[in-house]
Amino acid sequence: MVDLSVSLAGVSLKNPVIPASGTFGYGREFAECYDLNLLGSFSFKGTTADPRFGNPTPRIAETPSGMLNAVGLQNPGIDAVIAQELPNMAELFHGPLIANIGGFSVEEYVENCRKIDQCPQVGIIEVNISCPNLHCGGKNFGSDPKSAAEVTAAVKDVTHKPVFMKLSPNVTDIAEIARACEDAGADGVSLINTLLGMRIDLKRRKPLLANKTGGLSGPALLPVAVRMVYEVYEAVSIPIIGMGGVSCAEDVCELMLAGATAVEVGAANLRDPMACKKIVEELGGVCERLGVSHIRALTGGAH
Amino acid sequence: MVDLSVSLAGVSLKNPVIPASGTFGYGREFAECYDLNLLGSFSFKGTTADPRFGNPTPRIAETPSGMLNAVGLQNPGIDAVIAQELPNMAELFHGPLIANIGGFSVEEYVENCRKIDQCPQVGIIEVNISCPNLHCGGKNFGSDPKSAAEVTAAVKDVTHKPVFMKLSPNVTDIAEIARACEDAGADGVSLINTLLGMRIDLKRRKPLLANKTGGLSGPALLPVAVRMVYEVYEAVSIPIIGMGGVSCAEDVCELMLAGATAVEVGAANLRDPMACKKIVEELGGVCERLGVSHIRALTGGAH
Amino acid sequence: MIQTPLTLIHKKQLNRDVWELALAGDTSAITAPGQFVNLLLEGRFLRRPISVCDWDKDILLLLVRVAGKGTQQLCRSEVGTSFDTLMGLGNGFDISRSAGKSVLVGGGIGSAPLYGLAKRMAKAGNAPAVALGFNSGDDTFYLKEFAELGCQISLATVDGSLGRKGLVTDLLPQTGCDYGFVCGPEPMLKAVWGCEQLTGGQFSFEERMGCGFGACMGCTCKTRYGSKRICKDGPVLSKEEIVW
Amino acid sequence: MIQTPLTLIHKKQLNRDVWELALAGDTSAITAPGQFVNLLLEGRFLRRPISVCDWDKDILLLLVRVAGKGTQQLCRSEVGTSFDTLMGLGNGFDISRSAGKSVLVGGGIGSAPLYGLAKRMAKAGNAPAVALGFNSGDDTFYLKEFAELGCQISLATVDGSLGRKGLVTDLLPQTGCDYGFVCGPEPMLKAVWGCEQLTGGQFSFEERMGCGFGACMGCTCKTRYGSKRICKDGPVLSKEEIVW
Ligand SMILES: Cc1cc2nc3c(=O)[nH]c(=O)nc-3n(C[C@H](O)[C@H](O)[C@H](O)COP(=O)(O)OP(=O)(O)OC[C@H]3O[C@@H](n4cnc5c(N)ncnc54)[C@H](O)[C@@H]3O)c2cc1C
Ligand SMILES: Cc1cc2nc3c(=O)[nH]c(=O)nc-3n(C[C@H](O)[C@H](O)[C@H](O)COP(=O)(O)OP(=O)(O)OC[C@H]3O[C@@H](n4cnc5c(N)ncnc54)[C@H](O)[C@@H]3O)c2cc1C
Ligand SMILES: Cc1cc2nc3c(=O)[nH]c(=O)nc-3n(C[C@H](O)[C@H](O)[C@H](O)COP(=O)(O)O)c2cc1C
Ligand SMILES: Cc1cc2nc3c(=O)[nH]c(=O)nc-3n(C[C@H](O)[C@H](O)[C@H](O)COP(=O)(O)O)c2cc1C
Ligand code: FES
Ligand code: FES
Repeated sequence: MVDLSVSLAGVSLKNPVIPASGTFGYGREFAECYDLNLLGSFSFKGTTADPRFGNPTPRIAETPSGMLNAVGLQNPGIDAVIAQELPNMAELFHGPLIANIGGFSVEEYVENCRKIDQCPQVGIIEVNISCPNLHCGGKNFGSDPKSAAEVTAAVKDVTHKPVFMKLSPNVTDIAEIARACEDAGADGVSLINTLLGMRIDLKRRKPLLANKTGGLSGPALLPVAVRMVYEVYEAVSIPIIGMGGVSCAEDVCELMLAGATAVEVGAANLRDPMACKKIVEELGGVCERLGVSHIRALTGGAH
Repeated sequence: MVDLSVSLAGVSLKNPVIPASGTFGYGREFAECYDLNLLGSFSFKGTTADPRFGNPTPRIAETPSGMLNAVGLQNPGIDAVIAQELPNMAELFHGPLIANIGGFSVEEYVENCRKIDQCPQVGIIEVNISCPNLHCGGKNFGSDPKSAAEVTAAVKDVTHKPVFMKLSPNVTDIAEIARACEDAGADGVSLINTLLGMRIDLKRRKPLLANKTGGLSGPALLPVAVRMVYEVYEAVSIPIIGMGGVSCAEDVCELMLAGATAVEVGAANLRDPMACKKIVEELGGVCERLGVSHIRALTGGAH
Repeated sequence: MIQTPLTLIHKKQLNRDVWELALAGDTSAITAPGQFVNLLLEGRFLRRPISVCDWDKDILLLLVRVAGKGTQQLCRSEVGTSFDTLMGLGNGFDISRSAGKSVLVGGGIGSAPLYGLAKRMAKAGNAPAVALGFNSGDDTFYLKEFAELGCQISLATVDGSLGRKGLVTDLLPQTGCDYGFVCGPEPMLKAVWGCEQLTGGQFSFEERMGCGFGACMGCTCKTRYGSKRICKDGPVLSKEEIVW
Repeated sequence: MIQTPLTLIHKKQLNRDVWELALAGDTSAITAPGQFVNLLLEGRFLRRPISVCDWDKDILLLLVRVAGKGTQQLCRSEVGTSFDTLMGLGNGFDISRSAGKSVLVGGGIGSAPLYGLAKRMAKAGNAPAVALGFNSGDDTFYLKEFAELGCQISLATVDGSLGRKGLVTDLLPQTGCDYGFVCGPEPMLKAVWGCEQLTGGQFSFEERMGCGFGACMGCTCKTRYGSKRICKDGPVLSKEEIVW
């Protein structure tokens, strides 16, 4: 039997497989398909201070081996999430949850993290400074090391939970941003968020998405994710949650060899609601074929 | 009959379909399959001052809906290209060629362009400041507006041929780089080059490519290319040669609607040597269905 | 919702663009007409949502219009092909909530789910009036099938090549109905929604979907009662909650 | 090179990992044993290069080892499946250039193209000696087929379960040959290349390929006579030009 357990900045997970924020809602739809307790954890939908409808539809477009989304952080707001969704999630999943936190200002990130800090169900805070579907004066906080560090330092001040900064791939040098987060006190980094893309409706001669651009996810993204995790692993010594295009147990191992301690699975859940269950079930066998008895031995193995 | 002709900075092409540099060699292999004169033009393999073997093998890896390459600008050097390859290419293709020029220093770009300027077969110079497979002190000239502008201004000084700067997608803000090139005198921009990626060999626990990272091309790239062409079209008023993931006539139209005046086809040629011929043949029909009688009417149509 | 393989056992071309497909498999998750299934097609990343046209215990009937590459691939599939399917998605039409005299209003391929609805209403002894609109007579399908259920059919075509020349809304007065079950393209839904004659009704919407089962918030619309996911809280919305 | 569809007309499992596939189509582009074809597989971006094992006017024989997902997909394909194929790639072995007494040296699946070579040499009245190496007796294939050509076969297995325990290089002295046609994994090529007994020979190489027909420079290697593309100038290189 392969030992699949991993430890993320002191939080133990029974395995490294974590549904990615925004692709798993609050777990309810998936709990109809399988027992969520077979997962390592799950990262729930990005939460902002106020309730948000998100962007106008269409919000979804297909791409070769992937998809674009421009959901735009639809969520009921942090207070509703804490009051209604968290108790619900805790019933469906008994391990530590990952709270994915959005924001439009440093103050908003801080407020959200202060509130989430009070929630015992949450094991890790994943601070999304990289949502490509929001237009808050152009760039997001993840496209610049200084503002990434600023958010990191500010949220670290108000919580004792491990903080993972979720980074954007839409940058010239992701390692530099990761380093800035580490220097500012981050306990880990999550990468990658979606790559900015667009599809055009030939008949209407307009972008397919009402928001024009959207975030690319799915298998198409995998080689970019592997490269960025590999680069960041060489740049920082805090743990990495890797993601981007994972759709099978081999992909999980590939991101771990590149440097990830745990791996999130996003768009694959939308295509196949059983994706994470299948991945968890196949992971032991893949490790055996690779000759590892503890999956954590894979982390960074390709360096 | 749809009029497929386009004009690129004063150079007329019978249609907008151009095989992309590095995926068409010097045309010889494809000339065995079809008459190259059905193409708009072709961009031949990136040329450096000295002959280059390129990177060690493996140089190629597969990805979902795409591939990585780390060829590393293998070419016989500019003098051999001018002496041997150009006359040969001129026999196979009678229209204006696109000379793709690489370099490791501003001086090298200048020297190469000065030499190419003398070649009547060349209609357009495409200056590749974005090759992701070369490690010349870290970043390439395409990742920073200042050095992009510097190369642009320097090569413009030594040639009267239209100069298209070929941009990298591995940047935070491609529009900013395009603007810098325009301001420095570029006649056009070509985008996008490949996106930096990596695959790992699970059994060997090492990157699959000897060069570790490689450039992602193929359909996976299409939504990123569409987005960047769209962004750059809003930022500059010089013409754009769009590329990235094109594999059918609809994709050509999509990049044109995003803002491209002409479109290069890369990895698709490797998968299917007849790809460009098929695209040219289907293009008229697609235009008819879209209700355009001059294909140039598509350029920028989605804005 | 269940995830189950379905096998194509029959296909028939109904007109230039529309195909009738019968698929065999476990249909137990379907609870109401107007629900849909989400089919995985080899080589495409997202599933394709298609309304249940009709079903019995182990056969599902779909009517598919070739709209793009995915539906083309589906309609070109050979008998025997198996599709990974998410089944029993969405709320579907609620027959019990209709009051007064009901008309089923379909536009183009939107008529497909109305067939299963009409059949169930007919079986309950209440064959509804059916008003169908198409671009042209060449685009119609299932007219005979609706008629065989005992439905009173009225037909409009934009080019006037069959039935009345005009839109489906032009047909409503003559039906004398005051409650509608409506499915079709959005402009048609809006036009029917605006008919004062219908004091109530249920409208089935389309939206681009990421998952089709409520997880991604890709398909959300605003309603009078807050945001709803077309895929999970819809695709059927009732007249009073719809905001345009 | 031609691009042509090939239809799978026969398949047979030869051992746990290796399959014999026969494909029907236009093979006219094949000019020499040791050439390869490049097969497009549904859903994979790059083609898969596979050596020609044997061919006649309209049938191509391949031996395929399941190495990853693509070769698995290929070997699981049903008879009747059609594959878009680039045919007649690479230089192949040049029988005319062999001098003295020749041995065909194969390692694992590398033995596949040697069969077509042996057959043509046998037809020319010159059945060659054949030395084959495998990991184990369970991995062998085509021993009978080689024997039926009249070839003198010697066999080595790493685990000693069949033939001589050891490597294929251990077999060379007993053949008494001085010219080799060699195909197998790179370490084996290198070992055979180092055998002084063989004063000349032709060695078939593998490399990851982007195109397979000379366009991308993905497969280049250094030789004594400059860079060569394995796919176009190879896959067969002669002993004197190889540099490691
Ligand atoms: C609830 C629901 C029920 C439907 N029922 C039917 C039916 O019974 N019969 C039928 O023929 N069609 C039906 N459709 C429309 C059908 O889903 C689309 O025509 C189909 O997805 C188009 O796929 P494509 O690959 O052919 O087109 P493409 O344009 O190539 O598809 C690209 C992407 O856009 C999506 N897309 C394109 N058009 C639509 C659309 N109108 N609605 C939602 N997504 C779209 C596709 O699913 C795919 O993800 C229904 C749609 C919904 C939402
Ligand atoms: C000239 C030549 C002749 C060959 N002849 C045969 C033969 O007759 N029988 C046979 O079974 N195999 C042969 N091979 C090896 C065969 O091409 C690979 O086993 C196959 O490509 C693996 O594909 P996959 O999808 O199963 O593996 P994956 O590892 O999933 O493939 C991923 C990518 O790597 C490439 N790749 C992986 N291994 C190799 C390899 N060894 N050589 C080249 N590319 C590789 C694949 O083509 C694909 O692009 C030959 C290779 C070459 C270059
Ligand atoms: C529909 C959708 C919604 C998403 N919403 C969020 C979000 O709210 N917060 C966040 O940090 N990432 C969000 N993401 C990004 C994913 O968490 C993940 O980083 C990305 O999709 C790459 O992984 P994948 O290729 O496995 O999907 C979303 C992705 C998708 C597809
Ligand atoms: C094998 C290979 C070699 C390439 N060599 C070059 C090159 O020499 N110069 C250059 O500017 N771009 C080069 N490129 C990039 C392509 O020209 C093109 O920008 C990129 O592949 C995106 O287009 P595609 O997705 O259609 O392939 C190369 C691409 C490939 C796949
Ligand atoms: S499509 Fe995902 S929530 Fe409706
Ligand atoms: S694989 Fe493209 S040149 Fe050999």
